[in-house]
Amino acid sequence: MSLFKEFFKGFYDENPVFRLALGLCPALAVSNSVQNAVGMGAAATFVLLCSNFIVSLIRKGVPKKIRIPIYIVVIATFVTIVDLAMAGFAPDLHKSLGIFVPLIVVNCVILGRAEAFAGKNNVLYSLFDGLGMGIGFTLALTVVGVVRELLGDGKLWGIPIMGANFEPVLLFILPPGAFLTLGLFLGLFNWIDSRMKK
Amino acid sequence: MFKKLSFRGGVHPPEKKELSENKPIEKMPPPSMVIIPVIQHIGAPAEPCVEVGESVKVGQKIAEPKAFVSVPSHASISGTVKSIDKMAHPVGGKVLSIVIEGDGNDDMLPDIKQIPDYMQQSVEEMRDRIKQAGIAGMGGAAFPTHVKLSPPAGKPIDKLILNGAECEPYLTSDARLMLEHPNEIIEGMKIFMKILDCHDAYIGIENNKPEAIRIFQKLAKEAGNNFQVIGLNVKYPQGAEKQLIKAITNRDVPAGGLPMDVGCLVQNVGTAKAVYEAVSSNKPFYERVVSVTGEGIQETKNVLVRVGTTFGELIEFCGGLKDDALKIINGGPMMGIAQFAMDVPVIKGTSGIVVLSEKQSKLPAPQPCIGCARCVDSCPMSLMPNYLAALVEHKRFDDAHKNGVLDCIECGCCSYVCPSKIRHVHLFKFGKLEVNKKLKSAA
Amino acid sequence: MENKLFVSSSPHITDKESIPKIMYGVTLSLVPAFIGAIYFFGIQSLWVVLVGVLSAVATEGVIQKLMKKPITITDGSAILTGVLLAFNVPAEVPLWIPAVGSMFAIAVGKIPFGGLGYNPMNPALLGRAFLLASWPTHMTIFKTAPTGGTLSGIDAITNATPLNVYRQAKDAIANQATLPAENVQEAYNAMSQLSDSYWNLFTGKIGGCLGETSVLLLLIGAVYLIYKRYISLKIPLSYIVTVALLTWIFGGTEGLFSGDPIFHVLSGGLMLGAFYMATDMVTSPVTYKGRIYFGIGCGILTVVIRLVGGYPEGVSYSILLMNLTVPLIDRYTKPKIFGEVKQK
Amino acid sequence: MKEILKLGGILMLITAIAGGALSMVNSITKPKIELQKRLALERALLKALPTADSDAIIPVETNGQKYYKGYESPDTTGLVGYAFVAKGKGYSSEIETMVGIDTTGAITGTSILHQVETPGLGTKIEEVTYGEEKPWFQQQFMDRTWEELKLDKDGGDINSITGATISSRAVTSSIREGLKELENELGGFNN
Amino acid sequence: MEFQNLMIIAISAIFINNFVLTRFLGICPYIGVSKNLDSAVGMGFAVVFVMTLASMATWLIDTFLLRPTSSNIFYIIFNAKEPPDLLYLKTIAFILVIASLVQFVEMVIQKMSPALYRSLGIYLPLITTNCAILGVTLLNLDNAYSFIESIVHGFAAGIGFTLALLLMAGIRERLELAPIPNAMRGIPIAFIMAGLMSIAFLGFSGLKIG
Ligand SMILES: Cc1cc2nc3c(=O)[nH]c(=O)nc-3n(C[C@H](O)[C@H](O)[C@H](O)COP(=O)(O)O)c2cc1C
Ligand SMILES: Cc1cc2nc3c(=O)[nH]c(=O)nc-3n(C[C@H](O)[C@H](O)[C@H](O)COP(=O)(O)O)c2cc1C
Ligand SMILES: Cc1cc2nc3c(=O)[nH]c(=O)nc-3n(C[C@H](O)[C@H](O)[C@H](O)COP(=O)(O)O)c2cc1C
Ligand SMILES: Cc1cc2nc3c(=O)[nH]c(=O)nc-3n(C[C@H](O)[C@H](O)[C@H](O)CO)c2cc1C
Ligand code: SF4
Ligand code: SF4
Ligand code: SF4
Ligand code: SF4
Ligand code: FES
Repeated sequence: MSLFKEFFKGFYDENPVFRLALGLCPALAVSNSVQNAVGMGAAATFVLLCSNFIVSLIRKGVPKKIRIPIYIVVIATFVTIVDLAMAGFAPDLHKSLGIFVPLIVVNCVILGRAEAFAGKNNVLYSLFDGLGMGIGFTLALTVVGVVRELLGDGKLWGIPIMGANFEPVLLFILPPGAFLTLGLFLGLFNWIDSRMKK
Repeated sequence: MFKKLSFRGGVHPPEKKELSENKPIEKMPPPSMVIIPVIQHIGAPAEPCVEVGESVKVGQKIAEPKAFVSVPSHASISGTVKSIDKMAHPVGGKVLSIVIEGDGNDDMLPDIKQIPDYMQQSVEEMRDRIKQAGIAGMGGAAFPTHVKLSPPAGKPIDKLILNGAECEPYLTSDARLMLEHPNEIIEGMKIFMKILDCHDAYIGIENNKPEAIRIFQKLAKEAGNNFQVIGLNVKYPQGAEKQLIKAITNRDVPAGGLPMDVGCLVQNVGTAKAVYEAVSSNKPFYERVVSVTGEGIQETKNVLVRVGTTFGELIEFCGGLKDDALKIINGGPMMGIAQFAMDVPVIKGTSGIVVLSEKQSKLPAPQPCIGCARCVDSCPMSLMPNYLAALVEHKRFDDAHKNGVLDCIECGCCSYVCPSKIRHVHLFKFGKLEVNKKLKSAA
Repeated sequence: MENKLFVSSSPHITDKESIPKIMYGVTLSLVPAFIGAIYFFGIQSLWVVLVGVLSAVATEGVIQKLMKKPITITDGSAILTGVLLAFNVPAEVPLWIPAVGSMFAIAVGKIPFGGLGYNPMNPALLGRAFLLASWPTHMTIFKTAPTGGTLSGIDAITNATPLNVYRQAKDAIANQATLPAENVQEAYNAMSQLSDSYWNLFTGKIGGCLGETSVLLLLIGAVYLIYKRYISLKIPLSYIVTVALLTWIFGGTEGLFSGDPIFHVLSGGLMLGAFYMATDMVTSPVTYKGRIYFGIGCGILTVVIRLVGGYPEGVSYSILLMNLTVPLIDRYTKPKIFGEVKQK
Repeated sequence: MKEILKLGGILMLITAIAGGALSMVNSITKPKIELQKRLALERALLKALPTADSDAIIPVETNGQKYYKGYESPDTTGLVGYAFVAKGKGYSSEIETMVGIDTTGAITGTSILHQVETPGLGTKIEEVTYGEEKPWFQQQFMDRTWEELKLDKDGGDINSITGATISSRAVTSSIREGLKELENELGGFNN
Repeated sequence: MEFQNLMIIAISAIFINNFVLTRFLGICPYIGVSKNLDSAVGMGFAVVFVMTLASMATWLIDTFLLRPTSSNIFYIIFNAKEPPDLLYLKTIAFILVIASLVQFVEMVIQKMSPALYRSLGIYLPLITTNCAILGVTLLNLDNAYSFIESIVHGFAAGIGFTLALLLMAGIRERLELAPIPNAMRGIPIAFIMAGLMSIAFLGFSGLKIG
């Protein structure tokens, strides 16, 4: 039951991007298309899963004082693995995500989960937490990506779907569109939240 | 280059002096009853020294000050003390007041009589007479005059300024006084100069009172070259102390400081006349000139009226209110205080009663500030009223303090010019209260 | 009688200006330029302005209704935003362009910040920047040649804005090594013809956005605004003088001090920007010095963008950029309180 | 002090483990990454010189000039043309284009290697119209020699992309200049 | 020419490709520390400082430890046949370098100038996990900048960050006094504002310097 909860909380209640306002930089930078969003989400989820696993495994043996550097090393290792693998097997994606792949290292969602969850819970829970959070992160990026790609390029997953007469709102794939879309989503979720509380 | 005699900021509201400036001062017969609050000035309240039922004469002291910064009150009609109780006060709230029911005889205290060679009295004697006469500044704030005339040793006064600006719209009591009693004003000025051992005197008069300027110029010639008449730009608040000093002497009174910090003393022309009367004939401050004016009054007048007369009786003397009268202000429309009722008394600081019609009374509801900067441009104290108002509204009193809310002189220029009709002064009064509360609890 | 007295705090009188009066006054002052636009670019100008205004007003009304806030569409500010947005697009754009632009201006640029008075940036210019970034082709193509004239002699490019011509000629002259000789010659010709077109630039018989072309008609409105004290000269003057000085110094093709300041002052959206948009009180500083710095800042950025930027014209972006600095400017130019002694 | 050493030791240990793990991963992915790089270049070269054999495009480097020679058959006989990389400053990036020409100097193919132009504007230099195979903008270059490479805006007849004249010009001009240089280098084309 | 090149790098990093507004690096401190102008100034200084130092340090690491060149220290020390290619360790190496650098700077400042420490100190730890710092070092590497170029780029990126941060802080102090709809208060309105700011910065796009 509660494993279930750990898994699903990341989808909405504790969605890292929309509710916890974590991992905002990648949510802005790589949400200009759904492909990029999903790619980044998958990469981050993999790192999250692995780092949560390792951290919860070694948590008893880690000296408190240097736990953060150790977490960073662990995370950086998995990030590098993702980076290398992506360069080798999905070069186009690797190119369009650019430096945001290595930057997963400092993605606060991952360090945050290591510190707040995996460092305190057992392996199984941590795995579910990591997976749920990762999927939540991916969902958030994808939602933003859908809006931006659809409005800004008239496409979804690279396929034109808005019809020939649609003149894309370029602003949405430009940097300002990222801020505006994410801002409006954050506001929207705040609003829904206050509505539900009522 | 000719230096413009003025200050930064200010506004030009319609003057409306024409309503009453040509009405000679009329003496109102003693009213049937007066209400005399024990505090009509800045400082400590005086304590009643008469009892209910006691009979009093005009000019008799009925409340005694117990502190230095305080002044006595005097009976303004003869009759019996009917009650001593808390009563409505034109500056707000309820204040201990002595009610005298008149006997219609108007019996004067016998020692109110011309003193021969009054200029020969010692400085101490003069100051004491001023204090005993209960004189508080008539320019608005009603600060005890004897206090202002006792500067501490390290702060000599080298410039005396008589304030005849009367920059508030509508009001004409000072203007009439200057036209009808210039000699008494000059004599009062000489008394000030003697007390302060000061040799430079100025009288500042706005250029919209050319007649008064002419009269004083003539007198100035007679008085000698240590007295100058200064014609001031017509701009509100030209009569505000710091702005007047700036315009005439180009000195800046430091923020939070006093005129004496820059060697100046400002006295209202009415105060000068009252001082003359006190020193020359021992006359206590029990009557003053009040302009009763505005679109809501039947007959505008400048009235010499006993302190303590109720607004109602004075207004009745001026023919009563018009049907559409809705707002009665103690003082001018820029700084005066709107009254809830007409049973409040005229006090020492009441320079005018302005009655506004219904159409003029209701102000439009405030809208958001659009940053038009009019308030910033018009603030004579160089504050940022728009920002201060927002800070007070959000209860950020510390920030309001840092941004100078205490320096606001409440002149109302900002609210006057604001197209969004924001009630800055209202907010600042509240803000000052809160800041002072904090300062006190911190001290 | 007694209890009917009305009580409020001082001051008891206020001057007669109000927000609607100011907003409608500014709108009125734009009428000459509006009539000019209809004359120069045809009746389509009317539709563009109408759609801009309706969309701005409708957006504001609908959102306020949805948020259950008081509806303030009658205060005239949304109308003005709509007019100014429409003045900032070419006359022949499809009508959905001003509609969407106004919508963005109000729904993103104004309402989220709390509505009138709280928006940090000029809504109309935000709307324009949004349109420019989203549909650059619609926003930079000027199909209609103005009635009664164009740049004298440059017939081949009747519809290009003077600043576009200037930019292309300047680029061509700068890169003459790599260009065919006849192109370079053409560029030199264009340059000299620009200087011969002052009269057309002044009256507005040139290509450009709907409401920006006629210096004359805009100035007529500006004089009215100054007379009514709705704007002060601090911002427009410091802005225009800065542009004139900098373009004179750096704007030429033959080294320093060879530029043509008159051309630069008369062309593009400078007049519209300096008198009607940089002066938007909500988004400009309130302090005396601050307003001058603001004008100078706008001037510098405009010239930078005109001379080396990615666009031929820089007025909109420079005002938007300076809008961002307003809180800082206000903070650091706060007037010294009367009698205040510098502490520390 | 002892504690610091201990903690440092732990950290070192973990880092070493991480480094070791990574070097393993690296040894697996390295050839793969290099292969990808090679493939990308090869693809671009083949687009530029469609008639050449994929194993017979030979890089040539002379003083300051770098280009490729493409041959018909794997044994490097039957010269079909040349390829080179043209570089031009676009709107927001340096645009690099692989260009192929036949022996007469007429363009046989192009392929953008690198650009970071504005999405939706400058990126249209690579846009493929729905239903087409090849980017329409670059298709205009086919079979042209450098004299014919001029944008409509500059008096030529290559349609520039609306709203992206700068990117269009960057591609066109860089190819023209590159071709001129190559012609000098080769001492003229045979036509 | 060299100077002009550095100018281009600097202007580009500050205005055209502003770290925050167009590259989306350093968003968290940009949103988190922009509520108040004084702390924004502190954070800005700290970031400029650390970015410059980090650019320096990582360039050295990159050139002498990771890159397979003849100046590779391992190559020199171990006399290896071929210089080792350790570039795949860049992420882990850089993040450790930055973390230790921040620690070190913190210690030095604390010793040297307690006053400076008081104003910057609280921001330094925040910087370790700031992607802008790691980002600038990775970009230096991607663009193959020289030592001087890296330093200029790091410094300018910090200035660009600080510029955006200060503008934002000024505006947010003012927004404190605005009746922003409840749902939009805080982070959402900050993002909208960032978007509008980013629109204004489009004005710098395409700037041609030099
Ligand atoms: C606490 C206090 C002390 C004052 N002391 C002096 C004084 O020593 N000398 C003086 O000339 N005025 C003194 N004043 C009077 C002020 O300068 C000023 O005249 C008075 O507040 C009325 O000013 P207004 O009518 O412009 O509001 C004092 C006022 C206050 C409130
Ligand atoms: C805004 C403002 C306007 C004032 N205008 C006048 C004025 O016109 N005439 C005047 O005598 N006092 C005016 N005063 C009061 C003076 O500042 C000063 O207190 C007074 O002249 C001192 O004289 P007094 O003690 O004899 O009253 C004004 C005060 C303020 C704050
Ligand atoms: C946000 C933005 C991005 C732009 N990106 C490009 C670009 O990638 N390539 C380009 O050539 N022009 C770009 N431009 C420049 C303008 O579109 C410019 O007007 C255009 O290059 C001129 O082409 P035109 O003559 O077809 O109008 C951009 C403009 C804006 C506002
Ligand atoms: C002189 C003046 C200039 C104005 N300029 C603009 C403008 O450029 N853009 C705009 O949207 N509103 C403008 N307004 C209207 C108003 O200030 C604007 O709607 C507010 O910015 C919205 O809060 C102007 C108003 C005045 C009085
Ligand atoms: S730096 Fe970390 S905390 Fe900040 S937005 Fe990025 S991922 Fe989140
Ligand atoms: S009414 Fe007020 S403003 Fe007017 S003269 Fe008197 S104190 Fe001055
Ligand atoms: S009331 Fe205060 S803030 Fe307003 S103008 Fe007067 S001094 Fe300035
Ligand atoms: S006058 Fe009113 S609207 Fe204008 S800046 Fe001041 S407070 Fe704001
Ligand atoms: S600063 Fe970029 S992810 Fe936090």
